[in-house]
Amino acid sequence: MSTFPISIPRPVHPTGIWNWVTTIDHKRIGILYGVTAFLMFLSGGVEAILMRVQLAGPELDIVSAAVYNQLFTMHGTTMIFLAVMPLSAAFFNFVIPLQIGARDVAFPRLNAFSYWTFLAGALMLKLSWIGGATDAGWFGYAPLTSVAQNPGTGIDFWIISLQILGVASLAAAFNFIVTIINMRAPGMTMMRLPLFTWMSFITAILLVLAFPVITVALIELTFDRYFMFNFFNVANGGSVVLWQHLFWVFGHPEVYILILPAMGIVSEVIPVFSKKPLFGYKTVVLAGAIIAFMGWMVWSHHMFTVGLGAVANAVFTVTTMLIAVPTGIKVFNWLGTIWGGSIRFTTPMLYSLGFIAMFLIGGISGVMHAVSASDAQQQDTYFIPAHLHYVLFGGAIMAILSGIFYWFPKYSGKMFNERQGKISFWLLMIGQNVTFFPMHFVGLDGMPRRIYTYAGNMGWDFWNGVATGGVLILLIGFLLVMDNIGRHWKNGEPAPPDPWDGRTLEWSIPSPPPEYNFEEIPIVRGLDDWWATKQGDSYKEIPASGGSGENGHNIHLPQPSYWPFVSAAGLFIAAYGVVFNDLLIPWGLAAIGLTIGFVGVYAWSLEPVNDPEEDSTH
Amino acid sequence: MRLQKTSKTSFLLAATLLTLLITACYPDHNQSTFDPQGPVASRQLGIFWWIFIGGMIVFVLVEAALIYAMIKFRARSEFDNPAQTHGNNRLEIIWTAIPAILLLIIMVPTIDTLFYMYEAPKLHQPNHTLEVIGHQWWFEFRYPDPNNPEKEIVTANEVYIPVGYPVPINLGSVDVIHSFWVPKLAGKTDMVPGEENYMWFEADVPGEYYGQCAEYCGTSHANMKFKVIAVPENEFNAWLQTQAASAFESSDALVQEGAGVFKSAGCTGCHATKTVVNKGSTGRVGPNLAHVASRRDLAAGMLSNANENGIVNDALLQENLRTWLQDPNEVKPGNLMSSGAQVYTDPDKKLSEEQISQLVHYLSSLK
Amino acid sequence: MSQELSAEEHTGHPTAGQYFRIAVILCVITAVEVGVFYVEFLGHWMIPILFILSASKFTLVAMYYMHLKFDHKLFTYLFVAGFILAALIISFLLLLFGVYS
Amino acid sequence: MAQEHAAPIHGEDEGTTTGLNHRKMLMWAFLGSDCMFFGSLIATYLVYQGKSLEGPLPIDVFDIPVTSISTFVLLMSSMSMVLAYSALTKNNMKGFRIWMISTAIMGSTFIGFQVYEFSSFATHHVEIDCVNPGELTKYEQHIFDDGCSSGEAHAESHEGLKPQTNLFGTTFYTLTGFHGAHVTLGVVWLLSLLLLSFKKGVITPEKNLDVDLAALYWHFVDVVWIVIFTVVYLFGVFPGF
Ligand code: HEA
Ligand code: HEA
Ligand code: HEC
Ligand code: CUA
Ligand SMILES: [Cu+2]
Repeated sequence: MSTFPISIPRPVHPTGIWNWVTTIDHKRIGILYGVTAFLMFLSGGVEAILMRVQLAGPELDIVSAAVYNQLFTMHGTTMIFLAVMPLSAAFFNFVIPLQIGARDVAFPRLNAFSYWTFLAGALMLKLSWIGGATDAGWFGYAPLTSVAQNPGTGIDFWIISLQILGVASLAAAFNFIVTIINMRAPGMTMMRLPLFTWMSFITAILLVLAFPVITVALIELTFDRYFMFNFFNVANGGSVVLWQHLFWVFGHPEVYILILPAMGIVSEVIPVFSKKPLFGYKTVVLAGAIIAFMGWMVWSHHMFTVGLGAVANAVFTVTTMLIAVPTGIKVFNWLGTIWGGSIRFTTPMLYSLGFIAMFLIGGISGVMHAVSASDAQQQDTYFIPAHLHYVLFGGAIMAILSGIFYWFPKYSGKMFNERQGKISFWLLMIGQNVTFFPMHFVGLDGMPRRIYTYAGNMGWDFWNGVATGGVLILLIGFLLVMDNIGRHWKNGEPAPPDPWDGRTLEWSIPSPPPEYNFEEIPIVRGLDDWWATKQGDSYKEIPASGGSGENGHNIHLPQPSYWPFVSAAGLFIAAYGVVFNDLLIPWGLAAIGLTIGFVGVYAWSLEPVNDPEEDSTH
Repeated sequence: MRLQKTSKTSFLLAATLLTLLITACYPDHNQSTFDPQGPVASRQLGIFWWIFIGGMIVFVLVEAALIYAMIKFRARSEFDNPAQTHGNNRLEIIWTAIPAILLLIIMVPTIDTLFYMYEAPKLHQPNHTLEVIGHQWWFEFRYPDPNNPEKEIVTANEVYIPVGYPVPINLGSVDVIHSFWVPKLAGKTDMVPGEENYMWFEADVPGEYYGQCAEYCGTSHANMKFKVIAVPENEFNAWLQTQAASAFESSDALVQEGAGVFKSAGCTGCHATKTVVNKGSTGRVGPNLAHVASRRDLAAGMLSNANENGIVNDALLQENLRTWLQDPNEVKPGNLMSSGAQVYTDPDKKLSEEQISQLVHYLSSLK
Repeated sequence: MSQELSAEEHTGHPTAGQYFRIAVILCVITAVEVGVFYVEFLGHWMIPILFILSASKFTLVAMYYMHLKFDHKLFTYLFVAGFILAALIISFLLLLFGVYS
Repeated sequence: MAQEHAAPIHGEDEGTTTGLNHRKMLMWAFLGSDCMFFGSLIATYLVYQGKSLEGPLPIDVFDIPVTSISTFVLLMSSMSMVLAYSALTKNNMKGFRIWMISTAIMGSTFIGFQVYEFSSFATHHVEIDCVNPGELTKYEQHIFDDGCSSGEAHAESHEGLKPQTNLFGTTFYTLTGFHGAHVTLGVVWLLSLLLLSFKKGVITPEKNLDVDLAALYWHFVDVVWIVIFTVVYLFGVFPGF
C-alpha cells in the first residue's frame, strides 16, 4: 500500500485529545454526539428562557423585537436540528451495533465524518449570533428570506449550516441503513431486531428520502440570494408557495424523524420494566413503517390557510387524520405491554410512561389541527406551539431522557442516583405542563405565535405569566438532571453488565462495553434473545460482572483515522467561505476549504482500511 | 341513550370548564375564538367542539387506562413473574378500527364546514367586496366606490362592514406573506404576494372586532393589527360616503401650515390624502391619511385614540400623533416610515418641534 | 432473513453482445422519440407516448446495465423506493399547482 | 461462526449478514436518495413550466437535433461503461481501459455539448425582418411588436437566456446544471479508476467493486438524463404543454 500517493500512516494508538479526534469507535462517537447535542439543547433552552421572560407580561421590554425574532428562529432550528436529531443519532451510534451484535458500524470512518460535520454545522449556526442570526422562523418562509427583505448574513448562515447538517445526517443515515441490513449477528433476522433498531432503520430511510428535498429547496434559495435567480421571486412570476411545499414535503417526514427513534426508545424501556415482551411486536413494527409512509402524504396540513382550496384541504385533512390510527396502535400496544406486567418505576420507566401520557396530548391536539376547518382559527396561534411542544418536549425529549438514563450504566459504566432521577422527572413533568398547557388557552384566545409582545387588554397576561413560571421549574429540573449525570458519570457506583434485567444484546456484555463490544459474536435464536438466555434455555455464557476482555486483543478493529476530521474541517472552512465570499479574493476561502475537504476525502479513500501491520505483509 | 346523556353532560362540563379557564380571569377577550359573532366563526367553533369531544374521549380513556395499569400492575416484589403474553390479534383489530371509525365520523362535518368556508355566499347586496392588501406592517382596505363602479376607495387599518351581510374578501400582499384574521368573525386566510386569496365572513351583531396579522412577517409582525367595525347598513353606507370624500380642507392657519409641511417634508411621497383610485392601482407605501383622524387607532393598532365607546378623543389623538411623528421607531420597531422617510433618516431634515405641531394639527383635522 | 437474502450475485450476467443489443434498442427508442416529436397530428397523445418510451429506456438501463434484474432484490427496493416516492411527490405537486387544470 | 474482521476489505462480501457488499448497498441507497434530489428539481421545473413572464422560452432556444445527438452520446457512454465492466470481469485489462477511456471521452463530449448549449442560450439572439417576419413564437412576436412599431427594417432582442432572465432560465439551468455536475464528477471518477488500474493489484477481475460502483453511478446519471430529455426538452417544445 505504500505505493499510494498519500501514505500518511494511520494514527495507531493516539492519546488525549487526538484519541477523540481520530476515534472511529461507534461508542465514543455516540458519546461525542450525545454530549454535543445536549449542550446544544441547553443553548436552545436558554433561548427559550429569554423568550419566556420577554413574554412574562404584556408590553415588556426585555429583548427587542429584532432579537426576539432571532430567538425563536434559532430556538426552533436548534432544538430540531442540533438537539433532537443528533441526540437520536447519539443513540443510533451507541446502541444499534450493540443491539444487533456487531463490533462496529458498516463504515466507521464515515461515522466519524458525520459527527464532525454535524459539529461544524452546529458551530456555524450558533456562531451566527455574532453579527445577527437568522430571523425568518425555523421554516424560513419566502420571501422573508430574500435579499431584499433580509440583506444580512443571518439567513446565509442558516442556509449553509442546514446544508452541512444535511450532509451529516445523510452520511449517518446511509451508514445505519447498511449497518442494520448488513451487520446483524447470525440469526438476527429483521423480525428479531430490537424495536429501537427497527425504528432507527425506518428513520434512516426517511432521512435519506427527505433530506434531498430540503437540500434542493435550500439550493434554490441560495441561488436566489447569491445570484439573483427567480425561484421565489414574485416579481418574475416565482411562487412563494413553492418554498412552503418543498419545505413541508421535507418538514413533515422530519417530525417523524424526530419521533420514531423516541418511540423506539420507549418500546425498549417499557417491556424491560414491565417484565414482559412488547405486546404485538409485529404490529408495532408495521405501524412504524405505515407512519413513515403516510407521513409523506400529509405535508400540506401546515398550509391549510395558504389558500390551496377546499378540495386540497379536504384531502390533506383526511390523510392527516388517518395517521392517528397507526400512532394509536403503538400507544395501545405500549398499554398492552404494561397491562398485566410487573412495573418497576425506575427513572427511565417514569420518563417512558411520561412520554405516553404527554405525547397523547400532543397527538390529540395534532388531530385537532388536522381538522382544517377549525385549524383556520388555530393555525399560527399559540395552539401550534402547544401541540409542537407536547409532541417534541413531552414526546421526543422525554423519550430521550428515558434513553439517557436507561443506557446510562452501559455507556458510563456507573449507576446514577435513582432518587435524584425521580425528583427531576417530576420537576420536568410538572414544569412542562405548567409551561406548555397554558399555550392551548392563549392560543384559542387568539394569541398569534411569534409575537414579541402583546397588549394588556387581550386577556393573555395571566396564562403567559404562568407559562413563564413553568420554565423556572424546567430549569431546576434540568440542572438536577445534569448534576445527576455529570456527577455519577465520574463517581457513581460501578454498574453491573445488566442492571435492569434487560432483554436485548447490549445487556449481555460488560458495562461499559470493551472496544470490540462482543468477545464472540453472539448467535441469535429469537426475539429478546438475551432475556431468553437468562430464562434458562441457555446457550450462551452470562459474562462475569466487570467483563473479561483479556482475549480481546486478537480481534481486529478498524484503525482510527485523521481524515474524517480533516474533511469535515474543510467543509467548515468552505462554508464560511460561502457566507463571506467576498473576503479578500472572491470565493477564495471557499476554494481553500473545498481543497482541504477534497484532500481529506481523497486521502481517506486511499487509506488502508485495515490495520497497517497486516497490510505491510503483502 | 344513557351514554349519550352522560357524554353530553360531561361535554358541557368540560366546555364550560375550558371556557372558564381561558376567559375567567379577564374581562377583555378581544380575539377569543370562543366568542363567535358571525356564522363562519360559529361553524368553526362548532367543529372545534366536535373534535374536542372526540379528543377528550380518547384522552380520558387512554390516560385512565394508563394510570389504572400503573397502579394495578406495579411491581410488588422483585420476583414477580408476569405471564409473557406476546400479543392479541383481536385486540389489535379493535384498537385499529375504533379510532379509524371515530375519525371518519369527525371527517364528515369537517369537510362540510370546509366547503362552507370557501363557498361564495349569496350576496344580498352586490358590490361590497372588500379588498385587503397586506403591507409591512399595516393593512390596506379597499371597497368599490359607491359613486363610480370603475373606481375604488382606499383606507387603512380600520374598516366598516354592514351587519348581517356576508362580506366577500379578496386578499393580497405587496411584500411578504401576511394573514388576515378576525377571530370573532372567521378563521384566517393568508395574504400571499403574487397570489389572490379569497374568504368571506359576516357579523351578526354590531360591534368592534379585533383583528391581527397571523403570519410572521418580519420585525413588527406583533404590531400589525386592525379593527373591523360592524354597523347597520345605513351607517355603513354613510361611512362609505365619508370615506369616498377626499381630505377635509380647513382654513385654520395652523392646519394650513401643517398641510404645507406635509408636502414639503416629503410625506406625500408615501401617503395619499385622496381616497378614490382606479381599480387595481398599486397603493402607496404608507397608509392613506385622508381620514386618519376618524380612526380609533393609530399605526395599525399601536396607539389608541378612542374612549371605551369607540369615540375618537381629539386630545388623545393629537398626543398620539405627536408621539408617532417624534419617533415612529419607538412606537413600532422597524417600521418602514422611520427607515424610509428622509425626515427620519437624514439628521439635517429632522422635523422641528414646530413642524411636528403643525403636522399634528393638520393630521388631526383629517376626520 | 439471512437465509432468504443470501447472495446469488453474479449469476447470469449478460454478455457483451447482449449489452450491445440493448444499446441498439436504446438508440432506436431515442430515435423514435425524436421522430414522434415531429409528427404533428399526434397532438396531445404525444405526451403519453413519449412518457412510455422514456420509461422503457429507463427500465432497460436500470435492469440490464445496472443489472438490477440479476442482483439482489434489496437493491431494487432501495432504489425504487426513492424513485416511486419522487414520482409521487412530483405528481402531487403538479396537481396542487393546477398544472393539469 | 466467528467474524474475523469488523470491516471487510474492498469487495469482500463474506461476513455481512446478507452476503451483499456494504459499499454496494450504500451506493444503491444513495441512488434512491438522489432520485429525490432530482425529483425535487424536476418538480420545481415542471411547476414553473409555462409560468415565465417573458421570453425566451424553450421553443425559442431549444435545438432538438443537437440535444438528440448529445443524448445519443450519453446513452452510448453507458454501453461502453458496461462493456468496460464486462471486460474487467473477463480479465481483459486492455479492453477495460479502452472502454473506460471511451466512456470518459463520451462523458466529456456530453459536457462539451452542454457548455455549448448553455453559452448559445445565454447569447441567444433573434433578429426579425419587420417586413417579412414569417412565423413567430410568442417571444419573437413580442420583439416584433416592440421593435418594428416605428418603421424599422429589423427588430432584435438584446438579452439572451440567463438564469436571471425568467423562470425558465432559472429552473432550466439549475436542473441541467446539477445533472452536468453529476456527469463531471463521474468523469473524474472514471479517470481516477483508469489511472489506478495501472497500479498492480488495485483493480483486478476479483476486485471489480470499485468499477462496479462507478458504473452504477454512471448509469444512474444516464437514466436521469433520459427523464430530463423527455420532460424538459421534448415536452418543453411541445406547443400545448
Ligand atoms: C415530534 C414531532 C411531531 C409529531 C409526532 C406530530 C404529530 C402530529 N401532528 Fe404535528 N407538528 C409538529 C411536530 C409533530 N407533530 C410541529 C413541530 C409542528 C409545527 C410546525 C411549525 O409550524 O412550526 C406541527 C404542526 C402540525 C400541524 C399544523 C398546524 C398548523 O400550523 O396549522 C398539524 C395539522 O394537521 C399537525 C398534525 C399532527 C398530527 C395529526 C400528528 C399525529 O401524528 C399524531 C398522532 C397521535 C395521536 C393522535 C395520539 C395517539 C393516538 C391514539 C391514542 C389513537 C386514538 C386517537 C384518536 C382517534 C384521535 N401538526
Ligand atoms: C425539540 C424541540 C423543542 C424543545 C425541547 C423546546 C423547548 C422549549 N420551548 Fe420551544 N419551540 C420549538 C421546539 C422546541 N422547543 C419549535 C420548533 C418552535 C417554533 C419556532 C418557530 O416559530 O420558528 C418553538 C417555539 C417556542 C415558543 C414560541 C415562540 C413564538 O412563537 O413566539 C416558545 C414560547 O414560549 C417556546 C418555549 C420553549 C420552552 C420554554 C422550552 C423548554 O422546554 C426549554 C427547557 C430547557 C431549559 C429550561 C434549559 C435549561 C438550561 C440550563 C439548565 C442551562 C443553564 C446553564 C447555563 C446558563 C450555562 N418555544
Ligand atoms: C417612506 C415612506 C413614508 C414617508 C416618507 C412618510 N411615511 Fe408615514 N407611514 C409610512 C408607513 C409605511 C406607515 C405605516 C407604519 C406601520 O404602521 O407599520 C406610516 C404611517 C403613518 C401614520 C399612521 C397612519 C395610520 O393609519 O395609523 C401617520 C400619521 C404618518 N405616517 C404620517 C406621516 C407624516 C406626517 C410624514 C411626513 C413627515 C410621513 N408619514 C412620511 C411611510 C411613510
Ligand atoms: Cu403581517 Cu404578520
Ligand atoms: Cu406536519
